[in-house]
Amino acid sequence: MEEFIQQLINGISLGSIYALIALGYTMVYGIVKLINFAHGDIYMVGAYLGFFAIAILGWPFLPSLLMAMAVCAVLGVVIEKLAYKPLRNAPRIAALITAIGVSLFLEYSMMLLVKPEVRSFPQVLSDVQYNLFGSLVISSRQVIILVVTIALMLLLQYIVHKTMIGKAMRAVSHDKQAAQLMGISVDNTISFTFAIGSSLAAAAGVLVGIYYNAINPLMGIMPGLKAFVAAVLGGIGIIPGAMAGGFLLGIVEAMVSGYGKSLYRDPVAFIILIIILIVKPAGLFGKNVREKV
Amino acid sequence: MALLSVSDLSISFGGLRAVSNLNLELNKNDLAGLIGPNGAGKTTAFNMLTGVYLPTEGDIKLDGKSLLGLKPYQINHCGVARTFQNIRLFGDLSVIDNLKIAYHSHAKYGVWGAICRLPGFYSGEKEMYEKSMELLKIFKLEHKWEELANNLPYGEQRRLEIARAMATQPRLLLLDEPAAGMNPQETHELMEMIHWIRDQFDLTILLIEHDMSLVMGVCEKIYVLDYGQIIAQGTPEEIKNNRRVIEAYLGEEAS
Amino acid sequence: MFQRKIGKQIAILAVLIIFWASVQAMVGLGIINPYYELNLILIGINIILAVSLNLINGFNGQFSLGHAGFMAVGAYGAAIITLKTQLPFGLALLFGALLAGIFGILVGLPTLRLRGDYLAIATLGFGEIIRGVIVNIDYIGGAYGLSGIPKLTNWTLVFWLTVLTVIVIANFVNSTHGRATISIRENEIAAEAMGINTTKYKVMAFSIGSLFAGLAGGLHAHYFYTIQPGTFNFLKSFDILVMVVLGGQGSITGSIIAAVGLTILSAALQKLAALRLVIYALLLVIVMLFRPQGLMGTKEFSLKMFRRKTKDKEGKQHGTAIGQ
Amino acid sequence: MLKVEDIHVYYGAIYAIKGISLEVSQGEIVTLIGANGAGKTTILNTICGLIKAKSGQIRFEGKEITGVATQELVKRGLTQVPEGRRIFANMPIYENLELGAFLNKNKKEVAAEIEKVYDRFPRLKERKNQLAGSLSGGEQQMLAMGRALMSKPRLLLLDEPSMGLSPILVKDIFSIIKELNQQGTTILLVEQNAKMALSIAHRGYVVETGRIVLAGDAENLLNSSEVKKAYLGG
Amino acid sequence: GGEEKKAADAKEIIIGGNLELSGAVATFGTAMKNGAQLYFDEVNAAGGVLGKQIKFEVLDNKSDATEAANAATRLITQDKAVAIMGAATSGNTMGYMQVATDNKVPIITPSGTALDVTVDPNTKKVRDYVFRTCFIDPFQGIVMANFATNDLKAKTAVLYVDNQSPYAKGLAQFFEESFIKQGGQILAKEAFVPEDQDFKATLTKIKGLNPDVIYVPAYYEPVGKIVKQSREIGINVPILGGDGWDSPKLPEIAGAAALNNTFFTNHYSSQQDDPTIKSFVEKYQAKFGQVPDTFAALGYDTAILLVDAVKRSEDGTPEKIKDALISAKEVQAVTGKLSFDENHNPIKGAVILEMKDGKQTYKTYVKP
Ligand SMILES: Nc1ncnc2c1ncn2[C@@H]1O[C@H](COP(=O)(O)OP(=O)(O)OP(=O)(O)O)[C@@H](O)[C@H]1O
Ligand SMILES: Nc1ncnc2c1ncn2[C@@H]1O[C@H](COP(=O)(O)OP(=O)(O)OP(=O)(O)O)[C@@H](O)[C@H]1O
Ligand SMILES: [Mg+2]
Ligand SMILES: [Mg+2]
Repeated sequence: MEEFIQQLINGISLGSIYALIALGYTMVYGIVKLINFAHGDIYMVGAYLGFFAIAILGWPFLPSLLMAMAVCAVLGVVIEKLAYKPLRNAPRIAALITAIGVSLFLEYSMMLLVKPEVRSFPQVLSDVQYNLFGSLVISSRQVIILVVTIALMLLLQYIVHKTMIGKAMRAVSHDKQAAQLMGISVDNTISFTFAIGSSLAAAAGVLVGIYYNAINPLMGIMPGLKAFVAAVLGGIGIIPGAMAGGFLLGIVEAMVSGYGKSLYRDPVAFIILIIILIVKPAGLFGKNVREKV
Repeated sequence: MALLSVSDLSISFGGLRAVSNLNLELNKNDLAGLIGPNGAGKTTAFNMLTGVYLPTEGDIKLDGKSLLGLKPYQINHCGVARTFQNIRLFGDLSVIDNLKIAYHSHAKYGVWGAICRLPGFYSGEKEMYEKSMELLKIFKLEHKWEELANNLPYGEQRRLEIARAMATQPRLLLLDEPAAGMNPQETHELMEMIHWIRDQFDLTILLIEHDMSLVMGVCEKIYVLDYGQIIAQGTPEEIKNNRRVIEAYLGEEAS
Repeated sequence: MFQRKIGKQIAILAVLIIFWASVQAMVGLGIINPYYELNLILIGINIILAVSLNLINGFNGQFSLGHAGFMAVGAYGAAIITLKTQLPFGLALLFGALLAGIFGILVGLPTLRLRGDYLAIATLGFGEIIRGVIVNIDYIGGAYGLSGIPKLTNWTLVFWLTVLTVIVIANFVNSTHGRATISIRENEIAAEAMGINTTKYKVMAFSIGSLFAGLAGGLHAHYFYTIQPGTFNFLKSFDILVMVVLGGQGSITGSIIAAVGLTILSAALQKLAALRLVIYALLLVIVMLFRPQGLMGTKEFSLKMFRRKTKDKEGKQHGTAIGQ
Repeated sequence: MLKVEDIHVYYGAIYAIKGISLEVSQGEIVTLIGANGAGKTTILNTICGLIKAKSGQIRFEGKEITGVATQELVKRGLTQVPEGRRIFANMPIYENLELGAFLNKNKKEVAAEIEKVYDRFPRLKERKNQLAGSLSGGEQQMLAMGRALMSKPRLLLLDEPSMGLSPILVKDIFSIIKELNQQGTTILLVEQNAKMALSIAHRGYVVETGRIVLAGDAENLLNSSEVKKAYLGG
Repeated sequence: GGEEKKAADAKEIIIGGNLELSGAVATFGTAMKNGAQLYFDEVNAAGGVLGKQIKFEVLDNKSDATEAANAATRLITQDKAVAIMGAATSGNTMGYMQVATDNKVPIITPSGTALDVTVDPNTKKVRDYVFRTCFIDPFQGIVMANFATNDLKAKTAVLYVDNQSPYAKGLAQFFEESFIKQGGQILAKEAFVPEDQDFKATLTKIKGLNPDVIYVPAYYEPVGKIVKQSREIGINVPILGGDGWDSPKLPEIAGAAALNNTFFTNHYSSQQDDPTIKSFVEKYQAKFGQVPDTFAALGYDTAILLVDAVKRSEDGTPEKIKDALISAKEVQAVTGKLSFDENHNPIKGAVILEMKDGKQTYKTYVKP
């Protein structure tokens, strides 16, 4: 029982990282309907920016985090303007391929820029291990990431559903021309979306970089993919869904490793994922709205 | 015996009972209209008839055989074809391909015939081509056969949709607002065409329409739906003068 | 009409034979060295992969990201036959392809009710499942992969199998069955209402597509001596997808052009290491920005495109947007 | 109030509007009628900045607005009810209405506007929490009208507002248009239903394949034999 | 035309590099390339070999076996390389070795440790043209198993392996065999993939099993995280590994304290007083600004072996270079004095290093 709870903690902690990355993913998708494959790489760039500030410039944690978020917000907006905006009226798949292109571009220009090797963060956030009920272990960083994830989820949910800019985002996502007729600037709204999404990715990058203490130019690929899976699992475009999807994926992985065979972790996790999708074709939180005929 | 008989058909979306206890009977060769205020449930009724929605209650029988639970394509194979309120053509395909696709269930060759280009393929394709062209002539679209469906003007898209439904060789044709977006001139031509295909192809037609000139001009029998229920049925004359229909749908001073 | 078709077919066949024979001769004379030959073979394999994925993604409009998985099934299926039995190579290839096709049906049936990105994730997951399972089966080499596979694939075989793939898929697509497949992409609800059994045609597109991916896998395995699960990861699926989209979804000739172009590009940039991927990425973005519908859109490349300008209408047959 | 001078519009290679000039004065209802594909929608979209004209000039309240962004025009009091409703399907009715007043930051005013719309279209009030996408065609049209009114436009462009509506609603819609006009909104109305449109309009233009072929007082047009033949069904 | 130009007549001697410069293990390939380049530059500066300069032509194999075959074909047929160095992983080496064999060009993999690389598992015959600079899996696995039983007195162990790496699986297999043979017990075999960040689920399970030691044959990046996270959840038993651990990054990632009580097998110790090692470490640091890891050292050594063989081949043809490699004797290199055994594996001993406060300390030397 105790081990089960420990595994649950492990799963939630792993899942909160997937969720953290998935939040930005799902928000950009929800508004622009673009699977932004470069999201995982912005996360990587964010991690490097944080590394640069903390390890090279010797900045404290918080300013470094904010700087990484701000720079990535700009980066996201620039990428959108250069690579995605011209394709707004093109088939969706074209933008997807461009996103793959942007993703490769970020990975390999970073590889040229910072070399392929791993970097590790100086220890800026103190890490305390708490022992609960004897042998249960939980670390302060796990708690921080979990709290940040939930807080950001709530914040995003609030922005998208309760604020006027959020409503504008949803309007743009549904029909750009009609949104313009409401007086909404489509360009500004989409830029805003990318800015938020990318700064979330950067925050995730810095936090995860510090938590696992190793970053490299290809570090965004797998978490990016897993986060995408998490976002889809929760119902892509749905913000609480991304978080639930991330937690679920993390817990599934932890349980398979802990009780099944870690050798088969990924295949089993994917099988469970596919089964969930077959039962709930629009993801956990997605309503399977039939197109009105 | 009635060709189509709908008994106590109902459907709810969440709390909203969009159609309730709908009863309809169409005999062979009927040309009937289904009218009613916006949101009365007309399109929803069509969707149940064609298997897009599964009714919560009631039954639909075509020639005595229940259509309940069949998939849309199976219902089409039983002889029911339809058009859509929001045009749903195969937009990036040519006009003639739109028809050939509808002929698919009557194709005379199989997958192997296609891949190996057996002689049956060529004769089958030729037959489809000729049949499609015939239909296009009837619908006055033959000169546009190579055009992409999306590039047709609205009125022609509506005609193409009807032609496409005809290509599945139905016994019962359901038309959802066929004259929407047409000007009076075009509407008039459409009326004549509906009449003509009914006679020519021995069809039964049920149509939804808000253009009263068309409904009153072409339908022999009219059902009026309001809040999911039939509030009146009868000949155009009877309907025109029905108080409830005037109140709910036609409005005063209906001339 | 029938007569004219035969004439056209003979002409195409003649062109193909001439092309094949001249390459064969140049290989014999050493004008085409083994490196160029290898790239010719890679081009052929990539064409098979791209055209078969195009059937699923381009013509049927389903978003599959698991093509590398089917390729892996074909590669392992065929390699196991040659390594562990005495059966001839032809049967091994056939076995691999059929196995992949069967997997296509197995994956297709349950997942086809998913749409768009959900289907993409399910197929991607499937590809990863295949890989994850292969890594753990020692009988087929596990993480080491299978090596010592005899080099039975050669230029002639690849060339004619590529031709066969293109013909089969083109013939399928240009038939009533192909149109049924395409109608699902255009508007699934309307297709269903017009009497098209959409499930049947989705599964069909999926299984034919994966069958040929399996064939490509078998050819691949028997050219490169060794196969490893890592080769067939999701990045490989992306590569194939890029070819399809770049060439134009729904254009067979587009896929062919893109497969040829990207294979050559990859070879040309080989010396540049990380820089090569930067260049590749930039090219990808630029091409998509200038031709979002892909190089060919849904059109097919044909000589008619040039003839039309001078001699209108006349030359046209019952050609359609689907192309001939 | 609105002055369009010799605009030419292309869709890629398609030459859709071939030199159109028209004028709408303060307080008027002006209608554009014409067959399918004549270019009516294109004209409206060009006026409100959704499409760029290749050449020509558009002036609104004396100021040049060619090339001005749509959202800017909305701010200046020009908006459109687009063809085919274009409501935000995955949002409830009330959010659609809120978005109509996107530029108005005064919450109280917005709430009051919404109430006004509800009064005009009680059906919308009944369903205010229903997702707009599941409304019937007619209900959606009402929502589209109501949403445009939320920005309190001075010039309202209406693109086929009667399409797909029941006869009773068509009458309603037209009387609403008239009423709006009487309350001071200038209206440019595009209609298939030429008879109805001309009966409430002051002036009209007849568009055919991208050109204006006829213009004049609504009454004259209503009685002109060409119009009768082509657009009034005999 | 130019076809006939034999390597012997060319102005330069072309040595190919078939390395992972992009993709999953780009770090390894890049380090190897640097190491080798360092030595080739030294040789060229000193006048080259056989009176010619060496040109090191490196192609990227994208960490993929197929691309490796592609690159090899190009190096041999286009660039006319007389020998090829690479690839970093056993898998990618196996992907291209047949191309080299068919063309009779010798290849040396700096770090492909799998047995099958040099010996065909079906025929048990040595592959004539394939050599390696590193240990083979059995050697390291057995050495570590012996160390665990004899020095650490371990009775039970858990294997925790990189599931996608043949290297890791090979080491694990031989550790297991040898450990069991000496009376030990393997409690569980667990796996991860190299891209993993979080290992706590499996580690929690391992903790529950309470083994005497944990064997983690893998490369340093995941190892660093595994060691760190093990200690975090309270696993304090010794953790053991192989040469993939050797990197200055390891203590950075894991943290010095967490690494206490860990041991791994290696070719050499950068703390060893050996002058060859010292000068290598210094030169490498001067040129690339970082402490070399195993891969850099193995790349450097591979270059030494190749240059030595070219020198002794006298005419610089692939065939002769191969023969010269076979007869290599006690070539002084960073990772030892190298000779090849009959299976083309280097005969060299291993050191066992213990991590103490972030420093590698020399524990024992095990003779081959
Ligand atoms: N999928 C659905 N989910 C929820 N409500 C629905 C759905 N489909 C239809 N409705 C509701 O059912 C009612 C009937 O809709 P339907 O489309 O059948 O109307 P209609 O009679 O065709 O109207 P119109 O003439 O305007 O097209 C409407 O109130 C609509 O909001
Ligand atoms: N996005 C587009 N791309 C290409 N051509 C277009 C596009 N939109 C409209 N057209 C063409 O421009 C012409 C004018 O179209 P428009 O929609 O303005 O006509 P309309 O008068 O509003 O017709 P309707 O009564 O059907 O709404 C038509 O020939 C149409 O085919
Ligand atoms: Mg309807
Ligand atoms: Mg219009």
